[in-house]
Amino acid sequence: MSAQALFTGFFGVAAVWFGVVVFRTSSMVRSALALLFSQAAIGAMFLAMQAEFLGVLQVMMMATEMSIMAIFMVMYMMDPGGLGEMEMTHQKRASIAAGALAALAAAGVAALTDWGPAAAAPPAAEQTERLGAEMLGRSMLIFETAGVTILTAMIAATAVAIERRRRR
Amino acid sequence: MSALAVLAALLAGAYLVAVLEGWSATGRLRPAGPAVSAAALLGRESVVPRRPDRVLFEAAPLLLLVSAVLAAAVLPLSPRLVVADLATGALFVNAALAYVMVALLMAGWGPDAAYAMVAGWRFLGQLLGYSMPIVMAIAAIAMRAESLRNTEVVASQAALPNALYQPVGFAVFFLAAMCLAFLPPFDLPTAPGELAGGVEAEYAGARLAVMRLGRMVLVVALSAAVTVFYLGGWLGPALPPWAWSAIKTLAVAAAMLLAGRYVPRLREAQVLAWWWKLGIPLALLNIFWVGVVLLVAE
Amino acid sequence: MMALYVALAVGAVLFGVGLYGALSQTNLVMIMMGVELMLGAAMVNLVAFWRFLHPETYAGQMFVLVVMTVMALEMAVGFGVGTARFRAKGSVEMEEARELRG
Amino acid sequence: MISGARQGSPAGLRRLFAAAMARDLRAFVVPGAEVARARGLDVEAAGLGMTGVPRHASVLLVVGELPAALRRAAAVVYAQMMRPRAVLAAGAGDLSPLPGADVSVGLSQEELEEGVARLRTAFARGAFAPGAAGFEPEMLRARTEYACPMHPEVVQDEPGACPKCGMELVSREAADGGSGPHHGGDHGGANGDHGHGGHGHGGMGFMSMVEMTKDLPRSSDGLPMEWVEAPFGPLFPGLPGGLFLKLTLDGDTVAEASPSACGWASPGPLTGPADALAERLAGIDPLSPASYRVLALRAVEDAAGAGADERTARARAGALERERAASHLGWLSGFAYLIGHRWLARRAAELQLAVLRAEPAGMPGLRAAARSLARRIERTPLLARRLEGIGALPGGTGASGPVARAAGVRTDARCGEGAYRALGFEPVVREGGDALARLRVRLAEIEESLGLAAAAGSLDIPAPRTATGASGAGAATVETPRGTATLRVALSDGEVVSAELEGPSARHLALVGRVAEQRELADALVGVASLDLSPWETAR
Repeated sequence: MSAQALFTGFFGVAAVWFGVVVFRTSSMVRSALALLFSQAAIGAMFLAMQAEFLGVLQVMMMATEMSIMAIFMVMYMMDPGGLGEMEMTHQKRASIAAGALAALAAAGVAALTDWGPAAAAPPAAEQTERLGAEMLGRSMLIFETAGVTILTAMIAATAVAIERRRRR
Repeated sequence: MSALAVLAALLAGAYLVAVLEGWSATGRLRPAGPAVSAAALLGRESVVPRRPDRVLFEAAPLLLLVSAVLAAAVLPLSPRLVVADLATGALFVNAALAYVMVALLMAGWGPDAAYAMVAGWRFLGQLLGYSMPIVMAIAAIAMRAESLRNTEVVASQAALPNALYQPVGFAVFFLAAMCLAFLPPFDLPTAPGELAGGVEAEYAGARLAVMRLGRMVLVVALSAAVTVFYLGGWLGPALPPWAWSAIKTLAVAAAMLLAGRYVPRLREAQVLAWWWKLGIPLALLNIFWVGVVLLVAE
Repeated sequence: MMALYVALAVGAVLFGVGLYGALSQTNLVMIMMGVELMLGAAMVNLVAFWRFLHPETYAGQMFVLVVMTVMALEMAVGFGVGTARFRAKGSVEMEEARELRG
Repeated sequence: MISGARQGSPAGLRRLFAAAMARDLRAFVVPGAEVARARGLDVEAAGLGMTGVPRHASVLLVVGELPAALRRAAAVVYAQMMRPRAVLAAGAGDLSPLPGADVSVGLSQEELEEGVARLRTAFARGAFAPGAAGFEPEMLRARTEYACPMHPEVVQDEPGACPKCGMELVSREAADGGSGPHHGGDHGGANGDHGHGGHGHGGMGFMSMVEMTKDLPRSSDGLPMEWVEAPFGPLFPGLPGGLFLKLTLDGDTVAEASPSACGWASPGPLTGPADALAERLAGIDPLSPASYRVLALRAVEDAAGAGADERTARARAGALERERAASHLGWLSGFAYLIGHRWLARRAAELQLAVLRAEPAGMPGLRAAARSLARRIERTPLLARRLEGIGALPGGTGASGPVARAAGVRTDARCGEGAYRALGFEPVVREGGDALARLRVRLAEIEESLGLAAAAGSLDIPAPRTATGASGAGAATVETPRGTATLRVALSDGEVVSAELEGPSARHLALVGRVAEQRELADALVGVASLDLSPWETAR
């Protein structure tokens, strides 16, 4: 068992554990922060898998993203502090079944397939450079599309969210 | 070995910054002040509020300290004096410091008190202002260095420090750093007069000591970041490299703390409006400017 | 090679947890959290495949960036809709979104 | 021994900690730093650090006598302070429900300094005491109460069902005084969003959020959010001590503001021997004693039909103007602390103490200092932007004093007085009616008042015994630093049988809602502070 597998597994377990906490705690802020740390652990997995740029990016983006999620949680939940332990789930059994099934299926596929030999990772600096080349070369169109889509989404979301102008 | 040296330097810097901060708060320079205050805090009891969210309340000061230390770990004091010279170091600094906001959010929500909660959410609003310009400024830095590795960022400034090469980016980053360390006049989350301490109001004793230490380390880390990104890090004549880094870092920290003493605290609405209407366009302009200069230079 | 299997296993479990959350929760924000977890699982698999199978094709990393974008989009639109609905109905509970039922 | 010291024997490391604590004393001043300065005490020069956060303070410094309400609030603050903690009483009388003072001194700088010295030794010795006693005032004892999650107004002491919706009531912790006048808000009343429980386990299965939110008030942006009620004061560091604001926060916007003053429940009996009325009235307001002394003298003289001669009037004008300058400087220091301008807070405090201690000869020098300070403030970056448009009030709102003059209203009781005409007095009037205009009016008045005081040549208040055996009714009006105060007295045979006092702050207190509501929290506080309320003269 290589050190890489060890670290990947460690952070993976952390990610899963925090992911479970998200749905088990009754305090909204806690679950938002649990999701944050779950995503951060995923970023750490990227680092363990030598995808340095992606890892750092993930860790950086999720901090802001999930904190913003936290404030919306507090706004839109009836019991943000989770002091009332009110039931906020439905179709629990079916959901558990579906989740377990999906996990087993994916894991099964992963385990039964023969992936062939593992390749060696390029150095981090080269990765960043090549990723940039990819982004501004072959995948330029995807990149641009993503950018434009984000802009559209920002405008659309704002337009939907703001208060309707009073007729006067 | 170098890790220990950096850690020692970090603590020494934090102490000096604490002395400066004491001056900017009270107007008196007391070299022994921080040590005495620390001992006094450690001696006093530290009662938790009546109904805290215990996990968040306890974790917040530690998270503040850890994120600041992590950010400092990738900043070089000299070509060899750096804990981890990551290939994406410049970005990593910002990634680590993003968790300062998380820590303050926890500290605001944890104690179940109105002042602290308002203060915590206030800082989230402040972050919405500065977080984008700070990344854009770093992007412009990386453009010139053609690398995110901090040592190469410094090496790229041998001819001309970035502070002169891209002054707009320097200004944006400096102010954003003050926002990030919630130093006056951006000290909205700890506003003594408005929120009676804000996120710090419910902490006491050892917990408060950790929080203050984290704050000081944060200021040092940000000053070091300014030094590395814009003031040519260790580059300088005569003196050994680490000395230059130390001098520049302390000078930046002193400038940050000095600025807050003579101006009133800003209104949150103003902070947000200025960052969005002025900061972001200026940061973009800076990127454009650096790009043009690079093209012309070749 | 071991690391690949570990990563894929983690991805599978994360996806399962996320799916459970997305199906079981009644509040819009919590459902979005489930979706975020599933997307995270997808990213883990993408990075694993890129790293251990095709480190030379950077479309893999590009794909991860796109997924991150999608996460941001999902949050922006989701919260926009949520805010509008909360303004109108004072609730983002799915149980109460009768008119959205099929 | 230090009341509420930490348990444990003072040995080893603890001795070091105790020594450090003795050197690093942080004082929470009751009723407030502005009162300490108005009484001529320079707390920091005496070696005490100042803090506005009870949990960071180790010394509770009580300045002067406190009304009962403030003593209770001080007890709550003291209970929040971390041990070891001590009470330092400067000229304070009865302190209950606070524990007795560890060190009590008189109201003078020298005594304060030697009191601090005694406090240091006490800390060094007794910071860790084997048999340390705790302190838990009665009003902080928590009791459980039962409330309906949907109808916050339904609260009762025993469990049961809500009369409105039939839901089972949720038990929660209620701390008496928690929602009451205290600072820090870690008790029931000042909870954040998360002080409110849902219902017990499985009470009624799924619970409708529409039900919960439909009764909530709509905030200005149309979202039905839960509002938080946060107490500010009466010992809030950014506001004058004794002023209690109960702010209902919608996010960080002030939705509702209900002010009240914890000054003297009754300012002692004003009736009694007429020649001693001045003494009694001067004791009401620590922030402007001279004004009230003069007010009483004039009212009695008017009632007795004996007018004051030229010299007396002149001297009284000098005293009034000196107090006006000092009071405005004190307000400036507190205001600067509120808006986070640390240099200005310190500088204004220094000047105020200098003015309070100055002789007539020293006035011109102080006037020059005040002028340079005003010029520097005008040049301060960001200050105008911080204050513009905050707490805006048009003229004719029943306000008087600087608040009215900042709104362009030329109202000043001094205009009609001979002594002032002789000194060539001209009221300061500015346009704008917002916090910035009030700041400018006060800055200009500081300079003018110091000039008038210098011209008057004398700063004492001669009190000729005019009322012996006199009878009749009289009234007098004085322009105090905060506005026009009027006193009506009725004498019979040298005794005050009835006295009716009307101070400016009582009128200004009614304006708090207008300057605070629907503003961001910080702006609301700035607006309230810019009114320069004195809780002492309002409470009745």
